Amino acid sequence: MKQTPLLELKGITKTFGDFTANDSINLKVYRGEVHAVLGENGAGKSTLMNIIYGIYKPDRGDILLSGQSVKIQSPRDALRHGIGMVHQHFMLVGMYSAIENVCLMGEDSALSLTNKKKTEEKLNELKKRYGIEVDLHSPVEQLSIGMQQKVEILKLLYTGADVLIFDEPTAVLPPQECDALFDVIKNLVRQDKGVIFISHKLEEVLYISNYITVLTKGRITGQIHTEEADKETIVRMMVGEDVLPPDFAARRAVGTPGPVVLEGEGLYARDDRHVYTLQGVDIQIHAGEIVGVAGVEGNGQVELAEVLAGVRKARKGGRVKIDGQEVSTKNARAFIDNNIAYVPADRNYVGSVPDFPLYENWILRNNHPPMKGPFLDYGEIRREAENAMKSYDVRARGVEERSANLSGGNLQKFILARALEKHPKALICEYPTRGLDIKATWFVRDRILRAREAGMGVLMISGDFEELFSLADRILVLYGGKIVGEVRPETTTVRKVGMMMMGVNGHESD
Amino acid sequence: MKAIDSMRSGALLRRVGIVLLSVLAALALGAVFLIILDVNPFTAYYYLLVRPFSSLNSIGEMTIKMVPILIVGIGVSFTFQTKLSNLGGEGQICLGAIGMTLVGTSSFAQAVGGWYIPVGMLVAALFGACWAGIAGFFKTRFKASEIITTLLLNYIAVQLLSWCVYYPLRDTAGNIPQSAPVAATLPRLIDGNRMNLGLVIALVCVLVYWVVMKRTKFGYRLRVLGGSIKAATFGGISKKKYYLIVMLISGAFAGLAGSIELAGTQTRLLEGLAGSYGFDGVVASLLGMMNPLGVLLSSVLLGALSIGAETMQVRTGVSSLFLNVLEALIVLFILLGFSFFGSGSRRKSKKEKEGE
Amino acid sequence: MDQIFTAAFLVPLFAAGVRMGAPLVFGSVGDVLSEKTGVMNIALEGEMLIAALLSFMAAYSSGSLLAGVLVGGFAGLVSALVIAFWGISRRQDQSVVGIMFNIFALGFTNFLYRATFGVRTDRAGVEILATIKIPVLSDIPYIGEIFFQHNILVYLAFIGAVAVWFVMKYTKFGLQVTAAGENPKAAAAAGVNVVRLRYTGYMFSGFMAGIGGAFLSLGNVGTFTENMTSGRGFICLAITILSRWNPLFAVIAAFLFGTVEALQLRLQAMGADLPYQFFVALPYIVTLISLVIFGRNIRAPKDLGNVYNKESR
Amino acid sequence: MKKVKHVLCLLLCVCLSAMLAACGGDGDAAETNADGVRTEVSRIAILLPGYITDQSWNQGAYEGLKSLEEQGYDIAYTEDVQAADMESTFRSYCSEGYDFVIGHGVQYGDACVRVAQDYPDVYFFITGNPPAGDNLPGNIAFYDYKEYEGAFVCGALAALQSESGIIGYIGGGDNSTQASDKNAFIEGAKYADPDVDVRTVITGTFNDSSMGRETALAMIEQGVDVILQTCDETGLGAFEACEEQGVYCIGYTSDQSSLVEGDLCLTSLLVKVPEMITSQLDIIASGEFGGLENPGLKEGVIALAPFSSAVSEEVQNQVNEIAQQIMDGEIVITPNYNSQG
Repeated sequence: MKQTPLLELKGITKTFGDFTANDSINLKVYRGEVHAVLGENGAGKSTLMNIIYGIYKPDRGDILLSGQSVKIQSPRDALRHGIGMVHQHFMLVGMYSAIENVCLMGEDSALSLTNKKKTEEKLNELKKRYGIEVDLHSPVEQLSIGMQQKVEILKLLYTGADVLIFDEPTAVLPPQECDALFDVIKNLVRQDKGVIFISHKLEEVLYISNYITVLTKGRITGQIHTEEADKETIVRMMVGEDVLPPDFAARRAVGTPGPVVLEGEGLYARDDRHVYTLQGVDIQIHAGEIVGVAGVEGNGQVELAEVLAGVRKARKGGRVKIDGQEVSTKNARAFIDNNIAYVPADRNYVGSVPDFPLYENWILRNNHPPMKGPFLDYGEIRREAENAMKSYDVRARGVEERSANLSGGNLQKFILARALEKHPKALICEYPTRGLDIKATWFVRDRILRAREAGMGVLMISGDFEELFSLADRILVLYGGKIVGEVRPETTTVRKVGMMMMGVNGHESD
Repeated sequence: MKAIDSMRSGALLRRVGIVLLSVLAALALGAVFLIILDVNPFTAYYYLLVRPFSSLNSIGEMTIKMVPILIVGIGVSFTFQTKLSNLGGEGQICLGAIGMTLVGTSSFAQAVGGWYIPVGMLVAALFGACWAGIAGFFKTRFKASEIITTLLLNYIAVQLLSWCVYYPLRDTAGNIPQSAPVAATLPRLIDGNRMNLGLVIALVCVLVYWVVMKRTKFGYRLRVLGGSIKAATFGGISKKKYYLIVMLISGAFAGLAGSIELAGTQTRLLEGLAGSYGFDGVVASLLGMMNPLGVLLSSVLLGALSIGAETMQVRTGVSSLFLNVLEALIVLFILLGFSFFGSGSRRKSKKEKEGE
Repeated sequence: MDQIFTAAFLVPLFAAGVRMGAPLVFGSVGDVLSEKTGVMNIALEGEMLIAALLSFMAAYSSGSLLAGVLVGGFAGLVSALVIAFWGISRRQDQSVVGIMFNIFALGFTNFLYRATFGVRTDRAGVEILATIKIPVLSDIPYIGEIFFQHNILVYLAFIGAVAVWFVMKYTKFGLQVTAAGENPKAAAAAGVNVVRLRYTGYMFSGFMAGIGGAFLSLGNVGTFTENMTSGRGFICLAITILSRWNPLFAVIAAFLFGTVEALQLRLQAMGADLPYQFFVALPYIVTLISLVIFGRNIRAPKDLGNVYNKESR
Repeated sequence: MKKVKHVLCLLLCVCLSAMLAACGGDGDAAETNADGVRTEVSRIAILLPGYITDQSWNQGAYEGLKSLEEQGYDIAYTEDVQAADMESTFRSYCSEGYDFVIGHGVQYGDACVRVAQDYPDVYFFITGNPPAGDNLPGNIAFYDYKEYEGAFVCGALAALQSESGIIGYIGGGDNSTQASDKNAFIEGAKYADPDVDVRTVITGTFNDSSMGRETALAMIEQGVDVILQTCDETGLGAFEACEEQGVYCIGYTSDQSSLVEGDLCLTSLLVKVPEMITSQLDIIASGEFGGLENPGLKEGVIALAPFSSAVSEEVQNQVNEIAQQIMDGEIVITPNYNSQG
């Protein structure tokens, strides 16, 4: 099987200023093989892939295609050389259909007329060959995430890509769609394509790949054939030591939860495109429990969280009650005054103002910051922020640091510290550990559990089953803007929840 | 404004160098134009840049120009803080001047004399605020681009002012389309110098702006809105409400500038009163990067340039429109300078981001 | 006012609307394309003004109107290139750069005109573009007079608008343009050179604005007068929004504006008993109101006005 | 604070660049002064409301100034001086040692009065009527020429020349001169032909030639066949339309017949701006400077340019007679400064 590699990287180095994102990376991808690149967030996986795809220019190093050295200056070059990438955030124009998105590509002259008929025929052929089922005519923004991903793959196959890069493809998918994706990938390698599979999830890498490269802090810390690998070896390659994850499930609450602190009745809401994504949800959150919400992205869970946090209007007469008192969802400040804490999914632009120093971000979502007469008391604000940063182990140069300069983990800790510092009645968090490294993830989970132990009601939206199953006391499953099931993690399985997320077997709770 | 963000960072010395070189480059390019016109650029620049500061009298003249620019600039800075652009300074000045005239020529003003001025200023600010409020309302209610609506409102305001001086506010004595003079003018600060109370008011405006933006919850909220709209929503800050408020505020400032121009300089309402103060205010705000002291200094510069341009025209015959060329070149070169050399901060931030 | 609803009044009114709308069509159709790629051309006013002068100078010195029009277009294109360097390559705020360019253009044209022509007692002028009656079509009653008895540039404005519409709707380039304005990262991933595309769109917009400027000096009056664009560039920006980024609608909106302008002149001449200021302000009021009425729930290109940075995350 | 530092650097730059420019500067020219009643001026400056290239009001003034320059006077001018800049421009001329400063237009009166009090040694001249008020300084002269007399005659000419019986007037719209012109034009037309229909448009701008053209076209559509324009650059566009449509027009300020092809430009309403300015120098020399003058047709400050060949002998005679009657005081025109009817 050892023919010339389809793609070979030799000594790729990329620095941003003084920071080395990739340090002499060597890598070989063969036809008919899935090459997994494994590493935590910030390990340099994305940078490496962007170099292969022509978005970044490497400082040093060569890229060889079938043994020939090539210069890749732009995605256009990459496509011309047969390299295609399925990005984590899909590179699709939302208002275009799959066909139109495909028409964008290709080598023919810009002023040529678009030939949608021909494109459609060819796409249908590809669909059959690789077993991909997808709607070609609707605007892709109306398709599910899994479908959009398939459009991405089709798009690349259409241009004749030989090397396909998948950047964390499963991060956004429910389990069933993951299986479908794996089937597609298997089909691809069967047809002699080369696949680079980027992930930080051990299990799926072990399942799908033939060869594994582990990246840590910009360097390769291990390369191994999958058949020779097991979990422990890989973890050691990643963290350089043996670490055991804490057992969160053991801290599950026993006994009856407290009174209802936050309650929604008949909640409807529109997303930013004015589409009703939340279609009538009733929810009660008790003191001292963690309610997990599962669902495929775009099924209303974000809107649910936002309505309950007071930052999105409930429509069609939906009501939110805090401690039994109704609060108008038009008035975000009332929620803040009633001490409803909120940790949004987007840390950088929602949870903080990127250009603000940390001490100024400290009083975001705070109606009563420390005042001296009519003026803000920045001395006190700094002190509060400093103390919280100490107790939450936020590593930054100080409160003067702009929040944009913090790593994801530190920023999330900062935001969590700010949310919990005032001992809220309820904590609403969206994807609290998405994109965090292992240690930060454990830290955040621990704090969420402590919040529950301190008697707060917690609503936790997550796409991570491990997180939902180990933290939540009960899990609500959202599909199409409605709750289609409520389960207890001790008595169900990931697969069952996954089925519900797909709209199959609704209400069949154990 | 990304351009501005990139300017805020970097070492002091580096930035001094960038601004200095950019201004020099702009002046050098301007000199090419002057040489084509057969004018010695050094002579021209002497009149343009040095002469305005050469005597107390010309400094006084400079303040007359600077005050409206500064006040409009401060008002515009409020909107820029939230990343809105109020380009309607001209129209709002017109409305402010109309408001001041209404009060200043009323029998109330005849009765109380100089004491009408604070009332007039209040009314002027209110008029200006309402005019800008139209754009603000359209923005929040109909999502109409405030850049376009404020520009359109300028044209309408100019005609409104023209109508006022032709018909309802026209001075019955005399055959000139202008209003009657106001009951009293702004007191002067120094005898024999045109510098007037407007300067003090303008400086107070700067102070108010500084305190509000830096020290109050309100200013904090505006800055959050400018930093990230979504973060504002997260923080319970209503975008619509604050967009409207900030448009009202900036309109009020422009209206105030109109009232000072009226009561301090023109003494009566007449066409063309707003001059180029509206756009100069925008330039001052951009050049000063919305920093109170920066806007102040930029306004001084612009006021001086505008007085200097008159002297330059007198002495060298270079049309004062040349000032437009120079002003634009200076701003564009400063932007260019920072885009090339002002990005030192980005690299650093990457390192910090990853190297925890 | 039954005088108004007669063919003798309406036909020349609409013909004048077409004539007065044509320079606006050039400005806004170009801007539509540019905004579709994600760049707003605030500097239209300045580009038109510079082009108006240069086209006149070229026509005056060469004696050829065609050369004048071409130079006008080229002047607009070069102006746009300069602005694009700041706004796209150097990633500066597009509206700031545009505003500054407008200020620059006012001073620059004054300088150049004086430096070239000095102050003269006789008038430096050229013949204006001749009216071309399209055979057959111009004989259609009413319609012929309204649409088919104009100078060449009026026809070109319409042809240009249709061509841009066609290109945007039916070619790959059109797909790429919209993609660059909607989601530049996706466009780049699909192999589109976003920076080059935005340059192209912006320079095309400058070129069109340049022709529009040439229309003012060569099509209307045969000479250059200071600040002769008088805010038309800003009106074009409003028209772009009114048109919802559709070149054909831009033609209609420009026609609407031109007609209102033509109407106010006629109403004044007929002795309507209102202050003239009202009439002069009327087109702006109409534009403002239509922005509010028709501008609701419009969907601007998502990435409009944003700086595209290839390497940003 | 970071921002403060930034601002400091801006300040520094301004100062440095100023100093740099100063190095090359050649210093101040000597300030002029002379005690006692002056009967002589040497340095003349003018503030213009528009551009010197307008072939009209502003260019006339510029030409007057140029002829003075040839006589050895030191001259200067500033164009497009709007209300916001009036006073400071007056002051900068005064402080630069100009001893005769002219505001070319009625709108400069107020600012001039304010400045004149501070510079008693400088002579000022306003080409328009004085602002209301009693205490006008003695060093300002106002020149309220009766332009409307010329407009009256032009109205008569237009009415007589018109075949359709519909004539037009295009104004720029900025000042009382314009309004009185418009009203006198209508009056004159009705005097010559009571049935004549006069169409008037105020464009609201003096420098939008495209607008001028469209205005004229709009009028021509309505049957207008003689047009008087008094709107400088905007008027140039109106000429263009007249030429295109073969319609008669009447020029303004200077003899504009050369701007229109053939004999279409019937005549021009001459305002002898250069003479207005030069004549003041004689008055200064006589020591009688100041106050208000009201010259018109009789004094020759307002006149008509030679008729074109399109005007018949008969009409010429009629028009000349009307002009004569005005000069003799047989026709007295009361100026109506209200722009609306």
